[in-house]
Amino acid sequence: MAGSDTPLLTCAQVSRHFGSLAAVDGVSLQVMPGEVLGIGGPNGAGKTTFFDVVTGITAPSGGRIRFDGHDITTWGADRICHAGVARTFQLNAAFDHLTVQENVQVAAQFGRTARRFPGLWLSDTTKTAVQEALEFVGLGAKRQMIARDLPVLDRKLLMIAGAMATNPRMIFLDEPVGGLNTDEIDHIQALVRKMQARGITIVLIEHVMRFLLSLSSRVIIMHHGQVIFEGRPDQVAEDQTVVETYLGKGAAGRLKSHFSEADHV
Amino acid sequence: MDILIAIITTGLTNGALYALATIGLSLVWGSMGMLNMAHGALLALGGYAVFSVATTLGLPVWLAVLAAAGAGALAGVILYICVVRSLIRTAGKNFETSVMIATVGISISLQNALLQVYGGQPLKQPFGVSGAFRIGDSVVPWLNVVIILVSVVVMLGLALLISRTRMGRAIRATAQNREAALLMGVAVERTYLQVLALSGAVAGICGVLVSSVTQLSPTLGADPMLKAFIMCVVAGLGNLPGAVAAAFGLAMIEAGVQFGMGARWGFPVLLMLVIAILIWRPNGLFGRAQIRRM
Amino acid sequence: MSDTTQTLPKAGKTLSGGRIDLLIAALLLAMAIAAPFVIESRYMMGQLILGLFWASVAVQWNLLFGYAGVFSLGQMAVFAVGGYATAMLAYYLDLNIFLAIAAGAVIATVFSALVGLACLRLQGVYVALLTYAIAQVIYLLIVTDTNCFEMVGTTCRQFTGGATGFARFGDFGMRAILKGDWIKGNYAIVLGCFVLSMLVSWIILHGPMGLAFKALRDNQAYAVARGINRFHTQLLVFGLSAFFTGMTGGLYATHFQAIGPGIFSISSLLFILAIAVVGGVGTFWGPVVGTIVLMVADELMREVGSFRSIGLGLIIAFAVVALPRGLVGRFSDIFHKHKS
Amino acid sequence: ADAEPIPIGAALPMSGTAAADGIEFKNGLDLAIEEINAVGGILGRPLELHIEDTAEMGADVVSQAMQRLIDRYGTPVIVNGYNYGTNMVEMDVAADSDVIFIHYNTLISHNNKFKEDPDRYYGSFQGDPPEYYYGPGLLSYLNGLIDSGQWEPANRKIALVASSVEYSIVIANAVREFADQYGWEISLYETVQFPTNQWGPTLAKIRQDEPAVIAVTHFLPQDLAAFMTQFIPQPTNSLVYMQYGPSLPAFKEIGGESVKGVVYSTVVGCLPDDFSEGFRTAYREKFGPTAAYLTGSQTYDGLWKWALSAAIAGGAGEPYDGDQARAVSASMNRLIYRGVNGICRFDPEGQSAYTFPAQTPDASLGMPHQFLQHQDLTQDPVLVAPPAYAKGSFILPPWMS
Amino acid sequence: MSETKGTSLELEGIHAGYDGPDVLHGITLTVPQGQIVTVVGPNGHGKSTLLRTISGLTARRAGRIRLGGQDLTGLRPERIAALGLAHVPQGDLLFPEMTVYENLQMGAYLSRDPQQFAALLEDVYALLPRLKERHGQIASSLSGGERRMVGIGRGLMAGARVLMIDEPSLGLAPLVIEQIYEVIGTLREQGRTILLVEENPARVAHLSDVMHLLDDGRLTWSGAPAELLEREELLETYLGG
Ligand SMILES: Nc1ncnc2c1ncn2[C@@H]1O[C@H](COP(=O)(O)OP(=O)(O)OP(=O)(O)O)[C@@H](O)[C@H]1O
Ligand SMILES: Nc1ncnc2c1ncn2[C@@H]1O[C@H](COP(=O)(O)OP(=O)(O)OP(=O)(O)O)[C@@H](O)[C@H]1O
Ligand SMILES: [Mg+2]
Ligand SMILES: [Mg+2]
Repeated sequence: MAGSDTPLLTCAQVSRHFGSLAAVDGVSLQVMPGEVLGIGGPNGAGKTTFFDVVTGITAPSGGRIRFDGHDITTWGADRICHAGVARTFQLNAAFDHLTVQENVQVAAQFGRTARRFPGLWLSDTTKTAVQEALEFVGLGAKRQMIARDLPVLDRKLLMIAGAMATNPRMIFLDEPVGGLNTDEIDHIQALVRKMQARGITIVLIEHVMRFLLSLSSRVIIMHHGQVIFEGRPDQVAEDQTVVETYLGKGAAGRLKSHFSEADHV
Repeated sequence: MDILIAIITTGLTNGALYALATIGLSLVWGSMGMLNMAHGALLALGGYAVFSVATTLGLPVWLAVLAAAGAGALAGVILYICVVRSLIRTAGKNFETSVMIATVGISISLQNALLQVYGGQPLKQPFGVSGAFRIGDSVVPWLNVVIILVSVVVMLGLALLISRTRMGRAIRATAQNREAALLMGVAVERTYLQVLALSGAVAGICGVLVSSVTQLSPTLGADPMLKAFIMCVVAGLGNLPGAVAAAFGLAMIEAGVQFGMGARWGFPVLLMLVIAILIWRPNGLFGRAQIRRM
Repeated sequence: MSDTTQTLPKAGKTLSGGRIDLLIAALLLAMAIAAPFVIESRYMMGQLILGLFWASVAVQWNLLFGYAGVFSLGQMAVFAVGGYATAMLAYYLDLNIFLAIAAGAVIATVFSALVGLACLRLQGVYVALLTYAIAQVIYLLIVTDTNCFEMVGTTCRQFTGGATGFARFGDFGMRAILKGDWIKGNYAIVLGCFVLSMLVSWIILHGPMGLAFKALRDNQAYAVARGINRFHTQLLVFGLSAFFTGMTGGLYATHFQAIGPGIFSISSLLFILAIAVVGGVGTFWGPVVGTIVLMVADELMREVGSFRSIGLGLIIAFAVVALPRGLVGRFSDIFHKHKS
Repeated sequence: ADAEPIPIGAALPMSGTAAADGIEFKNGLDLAIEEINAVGGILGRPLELHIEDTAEMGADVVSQAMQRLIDRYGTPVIVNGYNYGTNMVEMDVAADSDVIFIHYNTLISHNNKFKEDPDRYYGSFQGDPPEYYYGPGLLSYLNGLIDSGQWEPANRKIALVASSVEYSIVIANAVREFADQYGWEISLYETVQFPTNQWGPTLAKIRQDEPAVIAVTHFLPQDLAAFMTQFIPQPTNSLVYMQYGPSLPAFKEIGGESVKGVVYSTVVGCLPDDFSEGFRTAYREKFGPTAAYLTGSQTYDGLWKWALSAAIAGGAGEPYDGDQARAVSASMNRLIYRGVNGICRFDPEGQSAYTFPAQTPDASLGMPHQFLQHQDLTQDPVLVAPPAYAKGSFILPPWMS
Repeated sequence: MSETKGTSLELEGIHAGYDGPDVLHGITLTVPQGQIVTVVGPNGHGKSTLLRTISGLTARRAGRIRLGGQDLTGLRPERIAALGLAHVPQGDLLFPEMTVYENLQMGAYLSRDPQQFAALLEDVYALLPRLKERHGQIASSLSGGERRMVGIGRGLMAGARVLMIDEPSLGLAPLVIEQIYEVIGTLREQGRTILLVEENPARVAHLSDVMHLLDDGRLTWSGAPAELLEREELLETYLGG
């Protein structure tokens, strides 16, 4: 997609082993600025682990990762966050006992730049960033609620708000619509588009194919820790291995008809 | 040689006592997330139960030991009914600290109740084995052998119970996820009750063994309880075999250090070892890092 | 209310929370200032001072555990380090007592930060054991220290004070100024320091630092992923809570003109924990309320003679069972039910 | 009889590790008060006891306990047993409130503190000699045994075993300090945990060392009994000397046969003579056959001596009445009192009781440092020194050659 | 309501909630034996709470629940499970420190029949081969989808007469979803009674006998799946088309 031709993120032969299991097994890929990259693949294919490695949650067992000209392979998660990479989590992580607002304040205060000393009060930048992020996802009215009590959708939105509050250049979304209904999926989809419009580079994992394929400019399918497919969204359902290992006949059929309809329109 | 035997005898005896105290504590901790601070007081209770039954009622000593186990179990049941049951329901995420402090309270009361009833002067524990046998020049008292044997038997029994039986599985499941255990049909409350009763019984027996060496005083459980806490954690929480191994291993080292460097250094060196172990292995010697995926 | 951690849902909390805290603080402070004018008994004044000491230590422990989720059992060791450092500086170097207290606080801070480093990779009860083991090692090395460092009259004394500890290294000088009312002078000093520590704690807990502590407690990996540096924050938590704990230790040593290894004892540690739990872990006023309740209970129990300990134990157990979230937690529950 | 009672205070460890002794100290006071009241009290006013529990006995707890006795009950006198870990802050409480304070902490720090400001601490008395005199006391006793031909040591080595509390360590240090002077060598100095019951490693070291004397200054009777039961199966040719614990009934009860031959000493304790017979009988009758009158006798004597002094001074006075307190203090210093523990005469230098014979050669002017030996287990231990009080003589313990 | 034979699960006027006000406001619903009933509805409106109330995890404040004619009132969750009701909860509630195999073993905790256990295990492994591959792995380290599989597999291991599954498709790959629903269909053939919760009615329409729409703690619509899919305005308002 648009932007420049130097990739924002480059992964070279990245792997992550757990004992004898290679959860991520020599993944190489590049993400261009402004791109939306979709990742799919069977359960346990290593998608989340790949995210974990890139964002510094776990250390890679091998390979190199470069972001924006820096080698971030050995950086910790906090440093990577400060560098401009944010993410959301599959299992809806939150600071359960803090309010919605405090959840976002943490991200805004600590996620933008490295601070040796947290400071005695919230900076003005933080306050505006919190305000903006909450408005961005539409949680403004629930700012005083305790995160633990939020329903699924709001927890997902809260994570997105937190990610946005760190002022990221690149964002990783892990199953942002799992467990949501059609309407809610559309809501998230609109948010992703808004992020894209702000020039944020996006990588997302999703099993809900309609969502994944309609947003992504490029799709990767992983299996057993490796990339088994890379291409345009409309090619996914055509790939024999992908259908066999991941989509199944039914879903593949529905997708094909979806894309052919789209072609006709 | 002589010295080696002295060290081994002390190490094994202390190890057996530590281990027995440890499994009682670890059982409850591992399965309920409850640090039972009254465990030491239950030890004392067991010791005094034997005294009362054997001396006052004049029953034979082996029966008195059963009485100690019974008294411990009963105390466990009462502890469950009066304190733990309601805290599990109401304390939520505060459970661990709340129950710890509540049992501190119980422990203070129980210890001082023993003081009021039996007085503060140390009493002779009627359970005892006299005599000794010789290995070369050195002498090993039979009492130490009995202590080691009894605690090994009790530990083996408990280990089998936990690892091999349905009850054991229920205990482990309850420990890891209460709601899930309920859904699987585990009678969680009964499991808790069983665990506390079991641990109380073990504490009772342990108290008898401990007091056969230290004699009876209301505070006799304090030291074993402290050691048990250390062993329990350093082994990795809830890991029973690990705790037993740690108990024996550390007791041996302690005895060795006491001889080699002087008695003054025994416990401090043991603690420094514990510190080093924890820094090196943050989840204890045999513990597994808890994985928290997000 | 102030206990942002585990209670209350909804409603403009931060605003009214601050105001309620202010109200409570003003009320307590007024009472505390009035006390020496009303109370004649030296014993009662002594108990008030003791209460301030315990409350202060419990407040700082609560900062560690209730807010940052660090289950430290080294609190009394930090307290003791502060007290010992004060005593030793005044004793060996003849340092002015107030300077010694300040230096003691700093030394306690450094000590605690080192402990925090040792605990960096540990969680929950493993932290508890590590901190406890460190405390216990220090205690044991002090009490079993028998090497003569210098001779005092006919007896030898150890560098660490050994099993005896230190005494008569200086006092606040109030006996010289106020004569019979010296204890009121001591009270004023201790109260002043306590108010200062509460104020600083409040500011910390309600600012970004408190936020970072609570975030790390709730979900460590997530907090790091949102940019919080575990290392710095851990040092901060341990250091900050230690500064005032150490300072209290120094004040304690000076007030009683003695500090000995007994202060490491597990029973005083457990008393501190009981204070925090009964008052309400993770609530700002919990430790203060807990101190008042337990000290009053203890006072009443003195009337039952030899059953005192039994009674106190039962009171603690009962309080915890009846109010599993502590007194303050319970109050704020009720308060919020009424509001909603 | 309807005169207003005089409140008597006592801050004692009634719970916790030292509760056993705390209870005996209280018994001693109870008995003394009963007797004093039976003869009409002090100038017609009966005595009434008030106790404060000091549990684990820190400086803070003890000084607050004493302050409470003073403020709440107006006690002109506080008679304590021992509280350890207080650094003698009690003396400041007494001084600040002008009350008489008698205690049995058995600490040289009492004397040192008193010397700092005798005028301020005029009301503080240590009812027994400081632990410091255990050192010269023991060493001169040992040399006496050798000189009189009752014992021929194989060498001149002493193994010292202390436990990690102030009291035990100060005694051990005192022995260490004077050893040279008396011609002894400390070949082993072990500090064990408090409490301790597995003596294996320590005994192994002792066996390697084979000293002529094993001096254990740890004092819990059950631990000392354990020491003996673990020592006896494989003894060394050493005299075993212990501290305090062997005087308690529990020592013999628990240790059985193996304690036979153990020598111990105490600078304060009820003498086994005819004079104290009445006290001993009364004590056992009132508090049961296992009650440790040796402990209770201390506060018992202390209170009696104070009562007599107060009566001489014209009344007990009350807190914050410095003049009367000084009068009582003066008569306490004046009065040489023969109690069930022997002579109590205060040393003006430190206001502790004089010890005999280390401090004064005159048996009528100092409290005897008693050496006792468990000989026939069916009988009470035998007082073997000082000669002026002795009831029998030292016999070689069964394990020695 | 009378004790109709063949009716497996009956709810009558159920009110339930957590600390605060009621979440469920009088739910009445029947799951006849051998049928699949699906509850759909927007997020956070009480679907999970409904299942939790039936299995006894959440306290019921009013109303009655019957299972095969037997009153469940006042029974604790473990008793309800023993009566033959299995619940696959939202968020899985696995035993995190147990292996996959041990989790499945716990699923069959109530049955003491080793043969039945072996047979069920084989079935589950056949349906979810991933679990067989990972049988020795600690549950807490599993991927999101693998957890869901363990949750469902564990529910199946009970061999219960009545099965409740909360969002079976959450986080699963499309292929696996297809297979899961196939199995659910098979279970119905075997006469089991099934209560499902789903976000997307379209996914389960072909399976369900009856569908209920749960909105703000009330059942606002009930009927055949085909009808619901035709009711544009309902889908629009509650489920976002
Ligand atoms: N800490 C760990 N220890 C052992 N195995 C692990 C660990 N973390 C992940 N795995 C395994 O690595 C594999 C990849 O997991 P990952 O979470 O990346 O899968 P995923 O592609 O995100 O799957 P899903 O779509 O189900 O979320 C899985 O089989 C998982 O069980
Ligand atoms: N443990 C709890 N404590 C307090 N409130 C809760 C709890 N669980 C759920 N709630 C509240 O109850 C309401 C219903 O939640 P429930 O989980 O039943 O909804 P749901 O329909 O299953 O939604 P979802 O699609 O998010 O699973 C929500 O408002 C939620 O905030
Ligand atoms: Mg995943
Ligand atoms: Mg739900």
